[in-house]
Amino acid sequence: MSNPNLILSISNITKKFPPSVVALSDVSLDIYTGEVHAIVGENGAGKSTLMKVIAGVHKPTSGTINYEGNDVVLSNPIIAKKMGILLIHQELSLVEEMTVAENIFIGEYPTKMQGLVDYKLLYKRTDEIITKLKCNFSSKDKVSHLSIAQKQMVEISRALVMKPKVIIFDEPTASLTDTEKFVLMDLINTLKKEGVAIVYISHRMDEIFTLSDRISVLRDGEHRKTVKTQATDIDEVIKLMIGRELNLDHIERNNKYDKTVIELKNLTQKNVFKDISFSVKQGEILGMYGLIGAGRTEVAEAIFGIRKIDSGEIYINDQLADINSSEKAVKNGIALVPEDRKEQGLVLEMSCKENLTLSILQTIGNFGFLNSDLEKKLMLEYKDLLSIKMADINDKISTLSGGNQQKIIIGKWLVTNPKLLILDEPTRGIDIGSKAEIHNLIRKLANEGYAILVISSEMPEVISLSDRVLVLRDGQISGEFSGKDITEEDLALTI
Amino acid sequence: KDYVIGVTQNNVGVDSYQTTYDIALKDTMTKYPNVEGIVLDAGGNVARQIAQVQDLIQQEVDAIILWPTNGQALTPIVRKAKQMGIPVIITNSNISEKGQEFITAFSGPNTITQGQYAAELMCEGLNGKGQVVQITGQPGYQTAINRQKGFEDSLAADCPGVSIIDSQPGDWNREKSQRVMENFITRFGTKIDGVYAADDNMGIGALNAIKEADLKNIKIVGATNFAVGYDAIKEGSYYGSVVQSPVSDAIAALAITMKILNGDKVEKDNYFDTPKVTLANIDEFERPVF
Amino acid sequence: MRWNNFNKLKIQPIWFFVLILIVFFSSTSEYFFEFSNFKNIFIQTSTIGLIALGLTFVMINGNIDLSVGSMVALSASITIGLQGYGLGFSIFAALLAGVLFGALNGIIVWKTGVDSFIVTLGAMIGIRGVVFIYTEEQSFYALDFAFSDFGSSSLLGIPSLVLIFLFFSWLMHFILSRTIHGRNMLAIGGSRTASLNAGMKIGRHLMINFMICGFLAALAGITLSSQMGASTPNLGRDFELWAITAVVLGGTHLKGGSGSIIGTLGGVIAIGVLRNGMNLLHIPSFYVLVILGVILISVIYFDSLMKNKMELSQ
Amino acid sequence: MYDIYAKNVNLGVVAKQGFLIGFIVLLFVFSLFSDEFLQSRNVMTVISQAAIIGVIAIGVTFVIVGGNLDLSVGSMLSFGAVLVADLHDKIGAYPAIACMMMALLVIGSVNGFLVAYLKLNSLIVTLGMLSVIQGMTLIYTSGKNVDITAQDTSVFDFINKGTVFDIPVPIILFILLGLAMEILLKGTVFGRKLFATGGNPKAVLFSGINSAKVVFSTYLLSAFTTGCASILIASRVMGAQNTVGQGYELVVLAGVILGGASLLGGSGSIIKTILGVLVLKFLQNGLLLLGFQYYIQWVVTWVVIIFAVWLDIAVTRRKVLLD
Ligand SMILES: Nc1ncnc2c1ncn2[C@@H]1O[C@H](COP(=O)(O)OP(=O)(O)OP(=O)(O)O)[C@@H](O)[C@H]1O
Ligand SMILES: Nc1ncnc2c1ncn2[C@@H]1O[C@H](COP(=O)(O)OP(=O)(O)OP(=O)(O)O)[C@@H](O)[C@H]1O
Ligand SMILES: [Mg+2]
Ligand SMILES: [Mg+2]
Repeated sequence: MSNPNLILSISNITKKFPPSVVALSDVSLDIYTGEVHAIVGENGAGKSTLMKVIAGVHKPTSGTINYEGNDVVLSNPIIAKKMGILLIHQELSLVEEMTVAENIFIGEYPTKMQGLVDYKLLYKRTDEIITKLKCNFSSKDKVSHLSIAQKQMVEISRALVMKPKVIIFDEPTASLTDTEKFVLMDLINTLKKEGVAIVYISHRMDEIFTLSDRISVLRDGEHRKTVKTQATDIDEVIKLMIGRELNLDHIERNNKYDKTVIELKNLTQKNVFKDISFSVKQGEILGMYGLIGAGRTEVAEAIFGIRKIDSGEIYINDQLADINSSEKAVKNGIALVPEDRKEQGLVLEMSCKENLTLSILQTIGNFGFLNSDLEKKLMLEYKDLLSIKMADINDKISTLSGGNQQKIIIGKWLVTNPKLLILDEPTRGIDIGSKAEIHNLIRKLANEGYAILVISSEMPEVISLSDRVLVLRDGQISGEFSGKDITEEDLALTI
Repeated sequence: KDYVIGVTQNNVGVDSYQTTYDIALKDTMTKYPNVEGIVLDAGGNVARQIAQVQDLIQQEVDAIILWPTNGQALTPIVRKAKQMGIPVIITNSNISEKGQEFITAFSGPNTITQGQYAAELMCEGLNGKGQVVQITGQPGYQTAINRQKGFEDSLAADCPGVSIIDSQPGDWNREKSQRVMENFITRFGTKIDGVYAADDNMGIGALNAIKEADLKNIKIVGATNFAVGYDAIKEGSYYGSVVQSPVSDAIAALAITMKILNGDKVEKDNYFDTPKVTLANIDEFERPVF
Repeated sequence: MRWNNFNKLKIQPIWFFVLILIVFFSSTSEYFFEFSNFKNIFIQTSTIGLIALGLTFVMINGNIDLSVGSMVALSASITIGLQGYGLGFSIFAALLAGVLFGALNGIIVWKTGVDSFIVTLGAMIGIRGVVFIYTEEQSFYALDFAFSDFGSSSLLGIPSLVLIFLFFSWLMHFILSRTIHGRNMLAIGGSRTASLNAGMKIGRHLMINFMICGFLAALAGITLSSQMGASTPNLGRDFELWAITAVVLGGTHLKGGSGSIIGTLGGVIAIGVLRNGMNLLHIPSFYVLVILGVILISVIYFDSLMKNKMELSQ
Repeated sequence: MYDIYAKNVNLGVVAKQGFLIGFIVLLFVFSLFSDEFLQSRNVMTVISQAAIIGVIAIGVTFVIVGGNLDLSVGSMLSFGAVLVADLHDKIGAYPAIACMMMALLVIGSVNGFLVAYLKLNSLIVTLGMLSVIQGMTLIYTSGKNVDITAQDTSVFDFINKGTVFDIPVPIILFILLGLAMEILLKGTVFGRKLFATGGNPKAVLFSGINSAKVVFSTYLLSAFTTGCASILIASRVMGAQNTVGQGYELVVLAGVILGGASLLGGSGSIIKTILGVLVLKFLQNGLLLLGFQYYIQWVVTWVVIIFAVWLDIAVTRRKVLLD
């Protein structure tokens, strides 16, 4: 082999999931030290599957892996990890009841004497790591008390524990805000300089182009092409990804309604948020922006009836509504696409179809009996509407790729035909094509008269979608902008 | 009050016998104006009973009446009671040989003899020839073991024509016993001439199964005559049983205890009689209250 | 805040109940608040206590062991049954049996993937069968009182059995809180996937905990038989339920992932104090059952109230 | 080989029924050694015996699918049996049944309230209730057995000994209840909500479903089916003992888990539960017919239970083995 920097070379990898899914077919890739190798592709293209093969989680159906010049069989993650291959999973893989430090060092605790955990060293090293990554939590916090972005940072911190030779980041930024994102980019650049080989998966093209040296494109489990980042541009990559030009045209927004759907008056929960007042009109898209921990999710949960408020009122259609349970919220026409997909959105053991209809069970029942024809019809309808990629509507939802899972959750709320649709980080982990589709879908829904509240940590998303933007800081509204001329600077100044 | 008597029962409520005993004991206690009783129940659990005796010793009671859940296991704690100067009266079912030197008296039926009586009844009922199945009590419990041993030994020695074709536990439980009998019937069918059940409660379960299978001429012998058993004997569907009154059991235990507290001399072993009962002599006995 | 401090000390709410119960029984029974009675309580709880210690480990893993009650009977029977070969040998044999049957449970859970509930439910029935085969339904008794004298002996005024129990409590607490094995236990119980991804040898780990649990159940059988100077084949029936109750009262979740020895200790003592107190108060046996149940439920109710409070104050 | 994500192996319908295959193998082996075993008389007897545990297990399956436990069914069975037997002589069969059912439903709703609405740990709650109900039973009867001595026992005789199309009534009841409950579990909105609640209660909350109501209902169901079992048992022995249900909770649970329900909730099926109970009962019966001593039977039960479940797992590869 010519290039001395070649560390990992996979050839002709095929991975099938019985009975019929071919997640990867005949994929070959070379990974070099001191380089950032980006992998891109639509949801379900096989990116995560490929990474799991490399990290020993999945056994390939056929194909070989060559690591540091030797053919290796990575039959489990332990072996891969020992050899220096570390995978930071797309789905969080944390132990909720344990502390940050214990999670970062899981399986690698520093010891004194045989088998005893050296807590002092553990917390010292963790403190070093989290200071380096500018995390705003402490090493002794329980992970269950962290927000999802903070959890993601814990996951990322693991990269600094061992000295791995290959680090794979599977969509690390999906739930991060800009601040943390920059920290991560710095980290990756440092690691790269230290000669680590980095594989980086993301749906955000800006990141891909600022970070990577090389880009490999996967489509439908096949390796399309690997290109040097400098020698290509976004349009080419996208074309390789989706096999056609991406239509990024926005649907025209129009707003012919004037009725206020929901109005919040001085909503307060002690120590979480305070004096939140705003209203959303029919046909309006209200964006809510803020840093992690600003309390946006909490406000959404309060509207949805699953967070007790200490004071304040909610008016629906100008009538005082007492929403003290999610059941009542749904009856009042409120829908919430939650931010934590796995924990709050999905019943992993159930099928796609069953997950989709979970929110409208009551209405599709036939004297209490399930109407499976109707369920099937709905699922197929939404499969087309949202272009959801799945082998069979009766497959367990856990077998779908992350982005497709997210689409099902959005679908789950669209079927209820709500008056107010709250979307908390709706396009997290969704590929660029689908994202455009979802954005247009949101615009279309607004045009049809839905009131929409979009919470997002992605500035461009908030700006391009919203008619009006609220900025939250420390649980209070710190700014409001409307009109077509909202700029990133405006928002940045108020957070 | 002059005396405090601590009692720990085996397992009140598990069957009517123990319950009736418990009620009778408490009733009788109220008839002694100078006595205060502390009546505890071990729920059939040895460890719990040991703890209860410990707790009674802690309270410095004047005497302990003990219905042992197990003959062997209670010996050390009885020894401890003796060392603390508290007399122990064993009731209903005796404790081990080795424990004998630490107890002041025993009062109760002789369960081995009861097994023998049952064997005699069975032999008589089958005219010395036939095949029987046996439904025993809860495995491992002294009364169950003794009644089985008395029955088997006596049959083997005195009635060689009657053989036991199988034994299975009925756990003192009527429904379980009924199930066991149903399975016996499936397996042996008309080969069964007799059933020995270690108490009437289980015997009635067997009778239910026999009636349901429409079998005739099976002789059922039980022990501890229950009211249902008494009625069945009278009706002719149940061959015989052994009369044992929980009321006299309780009264006897308390009487002996009082004697000891009053400083009178008592015998060490005080067996009360448990006569056989069949249709022939049933009118000599009252219908049991349980 | 107040609750916060308690949380830092990792004191489980169950200890408040122990306190409340002690205050209550002290004021209602003259015999309760005495050193000798506390000795009794500790001796009485040491059997369930030892079992509960082992169960805590297994349950933190998210497994369960229902065979502990039968294990107690087996170990007691072996200890007494083999005493002819010397007490040291028979105790060794009993402990070995505990470890081996624990390993058997563990291996089956590991290699077949059968739910531990089923595996150990099977073992609960099967080991009981082994006991009856070995003892031929008989109770065994000790040749002399040397063994039971040990059972009631004391060191520096503290009963030997209590010392054994406290020693193992400390040891188990140490393992859980200080060692890698202990940390892995919480991780595996908390998230199988995360532990797998971190490259832990989960199967082996689970098996070790079943072995520890078997060992402690066997030890409980030995200490119990030393109190009785005898063994009975029915020993230990329904011990598993009470041990599990103690563990759950102590804050260990059935689904695994959290738990502490200090909590378990609290659970064990709460049950012990409750039973002892009711014996001293002369409550009629039928009502004991009702009261016991009601108190159990109230304990878990107040426990949840307190936990909510702690969460809020953070 | 280890593949933690490859859980969803979709085998053919036949291969999925590993447990059924195990069951058939078991029947076959016993029939080799015992001529009586597969005779319809014996089969009927065993199924009638299984009906009591089976009927309870049907209700408990709902509780388990919701991710909770019900250990109080054993005591509830004792209480129900004692109550219905005692009232039978006092107020007649049908009123007795009605009163007993009411009483058990009240108990069930206490369980349900504590677990579903107060969110208390179901193990402790139902273990506590086990104790409370046992105490109540003993207090009610003052610890004595109850015997049915009324002249007219036609209703209970019919339940116990009657037949419809030559099939004993307990079996018919068992089958009908099983079918109805399978439909309730698999074919209704309630059942779907229950599976979701057992699978991920948080997601259910975020779907606008009141899972407390669902969980509450499962305890009513288990109380109801336990009530049915109480009638069966009381009519079978024509009386009741205070401790008749002691230990049933574990046997019932064993049947449910054998049937493949997970204690973690979110999975289970009535048909498979019934199969689980039948395996237990046919095993017991077969060993008895072969004349094994009871303690040998216990050891064999141990082996067979584990083997049966393992077969189920091995054949369907539902679960991935640990490393
Ligand atoms: N365990 C599994 N069983 C069956 N199919 C699976 C399994 N895991 C993944 N798949 C399928 O393999 C395909 C590739 O999935 P993968 O998770 O690799 O996609 P991805 O490129 O990472 O997508 P995303 O960007 O949404 O994360 C998808 O069609 C998915 O449904
Ligand atoms: N488990 C918890 N216990 C106590 N306080 C919490 C907990 N989780 C979050 N908070 C607090 O609530 C506030 C908002 O939390 P959160 O991080 O979810 O906000 P957010 O605006 O939704 O952020 P994002 O959506 O970007 O993750 C913060 O002050 C945070 O400290
Ligand atoms: Mg992915
Ligand atoms: Mg948020």
